[in-house]
Amino acid sequence: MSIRSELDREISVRNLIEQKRNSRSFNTLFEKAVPYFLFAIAALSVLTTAGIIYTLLSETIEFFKRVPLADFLTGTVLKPLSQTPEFGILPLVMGTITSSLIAMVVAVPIGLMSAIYLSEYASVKVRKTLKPLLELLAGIPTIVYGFFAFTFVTPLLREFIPQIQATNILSPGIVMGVMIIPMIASLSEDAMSSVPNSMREGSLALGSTKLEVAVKVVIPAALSGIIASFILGISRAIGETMIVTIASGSTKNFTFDVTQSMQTMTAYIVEVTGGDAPAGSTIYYSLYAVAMTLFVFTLLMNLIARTVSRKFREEY
Amino acid sequence: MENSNWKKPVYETNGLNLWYGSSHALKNIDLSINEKEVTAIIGPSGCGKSTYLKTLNRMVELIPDVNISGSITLKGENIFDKSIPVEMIRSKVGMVFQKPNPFPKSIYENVAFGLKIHGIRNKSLLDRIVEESLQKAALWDEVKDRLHKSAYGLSGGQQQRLCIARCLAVDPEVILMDEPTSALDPVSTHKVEELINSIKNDVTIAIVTHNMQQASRISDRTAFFLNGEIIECDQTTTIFNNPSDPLTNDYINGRFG
Amino acid sequence: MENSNWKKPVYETNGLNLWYGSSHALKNIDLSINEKEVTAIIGPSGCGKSTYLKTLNRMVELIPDVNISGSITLKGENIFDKSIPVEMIRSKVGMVFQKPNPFPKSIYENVAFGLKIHGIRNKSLLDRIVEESLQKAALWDEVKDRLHKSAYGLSGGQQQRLCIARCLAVDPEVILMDEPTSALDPVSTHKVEELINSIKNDVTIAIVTHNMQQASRISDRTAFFLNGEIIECDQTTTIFNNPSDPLTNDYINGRFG
Amino acid sequence: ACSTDTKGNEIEDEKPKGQETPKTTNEDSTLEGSVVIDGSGTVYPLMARVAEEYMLTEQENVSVEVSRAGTSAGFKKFLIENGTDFNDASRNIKDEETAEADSLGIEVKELKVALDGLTFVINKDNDWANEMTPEQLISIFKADSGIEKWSDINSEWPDEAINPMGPNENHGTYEFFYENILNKEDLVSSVSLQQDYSTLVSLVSEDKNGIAFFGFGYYVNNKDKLNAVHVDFGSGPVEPSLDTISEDGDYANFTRPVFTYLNVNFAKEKPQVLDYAIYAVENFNKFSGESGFAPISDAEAKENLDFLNNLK
Amino acid sequence: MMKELRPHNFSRRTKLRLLLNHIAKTIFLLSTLFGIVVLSILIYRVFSQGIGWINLDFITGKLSTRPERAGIMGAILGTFWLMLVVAPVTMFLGVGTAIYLELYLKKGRLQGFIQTNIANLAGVPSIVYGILGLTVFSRVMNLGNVVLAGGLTMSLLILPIVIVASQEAIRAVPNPLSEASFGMGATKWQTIKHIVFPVALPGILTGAILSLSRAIGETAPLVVIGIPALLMPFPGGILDKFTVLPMQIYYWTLDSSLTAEYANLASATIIVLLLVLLVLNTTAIIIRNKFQTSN
Ligand SMILES: Nc1ncnc2c1ncn2[C@@H]1O[C@H](COP(=O)(O)OP(=O)(O)OP(=O)(O)O)[C@@H](O)[C@H]1O
Ligand SMILES: Nc1ncnc2c1ncn2[C@@H]1O[C@H](COP(=O)(O)OP(=O)(O)OP(=O)(O)O)[C@@H](O)[C@H]1O
Ligand SMILES: [Mg+2]
Ligand SMILES: [Mg+2]
Ligand SMILES: O=P([O-])([O-])[O-]
Repeated sequence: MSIRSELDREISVRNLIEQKRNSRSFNTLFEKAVPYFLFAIAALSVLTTAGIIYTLLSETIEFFKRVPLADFLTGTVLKPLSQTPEFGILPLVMGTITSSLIAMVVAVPIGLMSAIYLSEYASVKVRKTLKPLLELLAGIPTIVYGFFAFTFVTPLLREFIPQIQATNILSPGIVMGVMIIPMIASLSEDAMSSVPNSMREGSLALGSTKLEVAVKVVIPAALSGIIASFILGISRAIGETMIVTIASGSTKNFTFDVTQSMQTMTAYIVEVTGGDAPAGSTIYYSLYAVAMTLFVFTLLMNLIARTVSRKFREEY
Repeated sequence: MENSNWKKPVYETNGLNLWYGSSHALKNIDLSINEKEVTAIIGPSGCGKSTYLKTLNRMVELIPDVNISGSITLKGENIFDKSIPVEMIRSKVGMVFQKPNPFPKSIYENVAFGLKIHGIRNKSLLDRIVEESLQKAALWDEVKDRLHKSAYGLSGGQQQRLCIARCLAVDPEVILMDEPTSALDPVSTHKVEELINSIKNDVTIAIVTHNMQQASRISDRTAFFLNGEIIECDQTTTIFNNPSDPLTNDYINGRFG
Repeated sequence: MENSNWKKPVYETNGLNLWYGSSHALKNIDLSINEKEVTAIIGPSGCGKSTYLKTLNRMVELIPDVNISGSITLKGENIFDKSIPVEMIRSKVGMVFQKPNPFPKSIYENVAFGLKIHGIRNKSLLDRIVEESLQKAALWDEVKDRLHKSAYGLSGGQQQRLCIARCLAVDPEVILMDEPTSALDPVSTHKVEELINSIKNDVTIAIVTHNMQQASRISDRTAFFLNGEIIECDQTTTIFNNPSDPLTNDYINGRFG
Repeated sequence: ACSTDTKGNEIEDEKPKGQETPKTTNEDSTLEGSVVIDGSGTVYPLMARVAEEYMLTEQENVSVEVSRAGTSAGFKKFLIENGTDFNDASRNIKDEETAEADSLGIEVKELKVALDGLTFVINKDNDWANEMTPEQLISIFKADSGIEKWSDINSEWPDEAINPMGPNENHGTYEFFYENILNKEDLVSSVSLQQDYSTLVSLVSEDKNGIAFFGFGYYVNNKDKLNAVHVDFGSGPVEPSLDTISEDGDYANFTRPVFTYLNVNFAKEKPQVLDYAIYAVENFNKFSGESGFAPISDAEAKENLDFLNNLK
Repeated sequence: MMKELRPHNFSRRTKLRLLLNHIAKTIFLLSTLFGIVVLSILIYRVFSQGIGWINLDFITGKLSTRPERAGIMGAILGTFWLMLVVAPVTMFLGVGTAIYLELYLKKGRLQGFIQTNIANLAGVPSIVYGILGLTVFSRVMNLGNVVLAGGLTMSLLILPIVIVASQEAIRAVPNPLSEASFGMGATKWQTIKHIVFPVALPGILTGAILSLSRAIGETAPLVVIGIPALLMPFPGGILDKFTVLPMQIYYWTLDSSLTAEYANLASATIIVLLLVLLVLNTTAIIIRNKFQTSN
């Protein structure tokens, strides 16, 4: 390396950098503006929530000017288009809860057992094949599930339950369960995998079988994460729309009979909008009241899930 | 390489080879671990100490792609015998790990864990064994007032002794210890060493350590591993004062590793 | 605590205190780092060596909840002066970290990075500086045929020298090195030490090391930290052969740490 | 008229040429814009069929969009500012809807589209209820009629509960049934009301005890899955068919006209709306049979056409 | 002492334990396979019903009321235009928000508030987004049921997913890299632009593509916004009315009772939709794998 180039550098690089720096006032301005700009973008998500709440609330209030809150919350009859309309939400709540519970009855045991298999039994290779396959299940559009429930599961169920109606709450409930399996499996598996391996080794070294490791050590340690996955699953089932719209009919039944057609809150919204709900009528406002109820339901579920899983994260 | 054993071997290893995939981690190991003795396993990092220890209770098989040849007998029974379930072997052989790993349960439940999985539910029996095990592990006095509190409230040293108590509760033939004090402070280390001394008349111990002073302090016999091979195994005093292999000598004197 | 400086100080630290939240990590530090010398900073783990180094280029401020009092001047200018942007200081002060951290870009782009962010785009100038910097870092011959290949293809030692070349490219006043060889093998360590020796006439170097042999091999002056305080700072030969503080003596002779 | 084949070829021909050469014989061939139609699901198949034909053969730059929210829901979208251009209806416009139109200043023209026979359908396996009187049918659907099982109607029929079903209140069919057949008496509470006709078809085709009512078109298209009840209006059982549901056919008691309501203001403002209205009125009778409707009289069609031509 | 604890004394129990373990393992495996079996049945049914209907005319043809002439080009183009709105909007907003939350906003109340808010938004049912879109975009902004209104609605719907995925990708960028950049005197924005963003990009893209495929399959919000059952012209821009593949499946499922062949059309459309999603997801997986191996 010549002394000449050394000198060159001495002059050029440092000086160049200093020079450039002096001519970069625009850049510093830009640099300062960036956080404000990004803040504005980030604020949009808060704005979306505000937008949802404002939209729902303002029309819901209008609804309650026409239909007393108590009638809405305790009414077991929903006849929006009748000459003597009644707006009790309980049939819809019943439909929603029933379908979600059926979904959970399917998804919780199967999802959890899949999670145990994937996290405790499967070899890396098997896990790497099975998990993406399960995730494919989560990627199937709900409309496809709806089609499946209507054209396959219901006829199949008729083989076992002859009196089942062509639209019923059982079939979409089961199919929603299938749809939720990967969600519960994957979230529970995450929770179980984050239990330190040393815990498993400790237990195995005492002569535990893998079943005992899973049931006595891993599941208790991952419990809050697992429960959070259940709650998120319920929340997902409550909000699911197309499967029930297609396969559970639109009878506003207040019943416990799962072979009957029932309507969920989401399916009611689809029915009432029917393309483009006309503004001004009580039915139109009922849409928002039902949506508000749905929103509150899922919000509660999500908050519970978050609280539970935060507790879980503090454990290690 | 073995010499005069007036004690009965518990473990006998013959021509043991182990591969992680294609990497040959244990090469032709012959080694006996004698009853009611402390056998120390020393050697530089990566020489295969932990691998050997984990082979003794077949924990090494949890790692995918492990291949083993050769034989290991535990009290005369081949541990690789298909008819013996690994769980059986592991319930006879306790293991203590480098980092204390109590379960996220109460102190009591930690010690009772092994008993419960073996179907012991009798409350008073459980109580008795838990107390005895904690006493043997020199932990009873420190924890007797908080038996039903979480084990995570204990210090690192206490947790490690709890892990030892957990092993002792099922009355194992052998306890395998993989650098049980390397994550502990000097005071806790001292306590664990004392504990090892106090139980070694009841149970056979194999301990991996990177601390040569520790090996010389607590062990009866010492095996020196290098690059997956066993270089020398002898009475600890012999290994540290009069090793027969120059490599051992170099290692003991800090010339490598 | 300072003594005879025939060289001009580049950094002067006076009464520096630093808190992480409520924990007092640096206590009343007074220290000069002299021009075109290698200053080694030694001390046991957690004594504040890295913290001090990161304070010198204000990187420590990236950690939330850090509070600093006292003053540090770089060539006479207070580095905490609000009117001087931190980027200005950092562009004059290079930093090399414990683990090599090249960018996931080509070797060329790594070295050119500093120049480009400071607005230098002239291709031939960039080419020249990249070559010179790699040459100074004794890496040119090894990489000249693969300048546009990913830096991740280099060995650890080569990566670390690349990181030094990356610093050198912007022609810094000072290079701060935080245990630059602790993740490297002996051969690479040797090469980096040689490199430090070869550039120390051009640039001021402050190096944190836990390896006392290294400190004595490469540094001109040595500062000994303990519990966030500076115990002693002097010519390296003095510190290692004739320390004035008994604590220094104990540390040098491995009595703690 | 051209055959399907010729039409098929025409489409294939026009594809590569793109939009510059609209293929039509109409003199004002350069219409564009959209025509928005909503309303009756009963009328939808016919209206969509006509709309498609219009776009293929008349005005390819006009987009006729047809939706099917149901008659009542459709009127709510028709009777607003900037509402839909047409609303299909399977019943007459109601007084309050007319009043709403007046208050908004919307001039509404009723255009009769076709005739539809209200058809009662039962399961293929139902071999007892193939013939019924109107009174029996009414008793199945009316509240408090005391009829719950088939055996309540005829003691020889099975002792099993009847599952009555129908379209829900969004539909003109429901209202026609409620107002004209039940004379505004409440429906039995066990009736299962559905938004979608597809659901009703499936329900009945899978339920031996099911019985539902809807437009004849939905029956014709599902003859393989369902049977229609032959109704005995006094002179023997009559099977609903294109012939019997026509104006003076034997099934005429259960026949009703279906309509589309035109927003005349839009027809005046938007040439494509008027153009389409004229085309539709000229062609309803041509396509009605295909969709399961009986044609309206030529006189009625002529009258509508004259009205529209006067708007030009 | 405690000789009764010797394993050979409770070996009958051990046998039971081992048996239980085996049974459980089998049940767990069957559970895992259950979902996959259902998936196979679903796909088999759809394919056997629909594959015969797929041909060039079906793919490139216009919508029609006659099954034998119906094509889905309109729905394909509608899906395409919808994505042309959703992709840039969500990428811009999602990555921007993620950068702000991860790199600018200090941990604290505001950060926790926004984070909770995003998590809750991710759990809001899609139909509620439909109502928001109907009210805000279709009505208040008076866009009606055009691509832009649907696209903005879908963007809001998947925004939380994109944000969270981008945050994870940014968090996965090794700290030493940004430290090195800051150490060179780079400003925050330079560090983001030259180091953090490029390194996080594969992760961000993977997340974005996966959420796009969610948007492609969504039906409920569009049902609320209102898509005509018969719409023949192809959409040519974001201000045109449109239909999308899932809507077409929905309508044809409903129409299947009118004419049975519509069920086959629905199946054929499902096949097309699933293929589109498969292509997207494979792309995402390829990007993810490339990214994982290069690190
Ligand atoms: N899970 C594994 N997969 C592949 N190779 C492994 C695995 N575990 C260990 N090895 C390799 O096997 C050899 C022996 O490892 P082992 O952990 O037994 O060494 P060790 O003597 O316990 O070292 P240390 O003192 O560092 O704990 C090493 O070369 C190591 O890299
Ligand atoms: N980000 C941080 N937040 C809080 N405390 C910290 C942080 N980083 C370091 N500390 C604390 O500050 C003290 C000094 O840490 P520092 O990293 O400077 O030590 P060091 O001398 O570099 O040690 P080592 O040799 O282990 O690198 C330690 O007690 C450490 O725990
Ligand atoms: Mg080891
Ligand atoms: Mg440090
Ligand atoms: O859909 P409707 O014809 O019954 O209104």
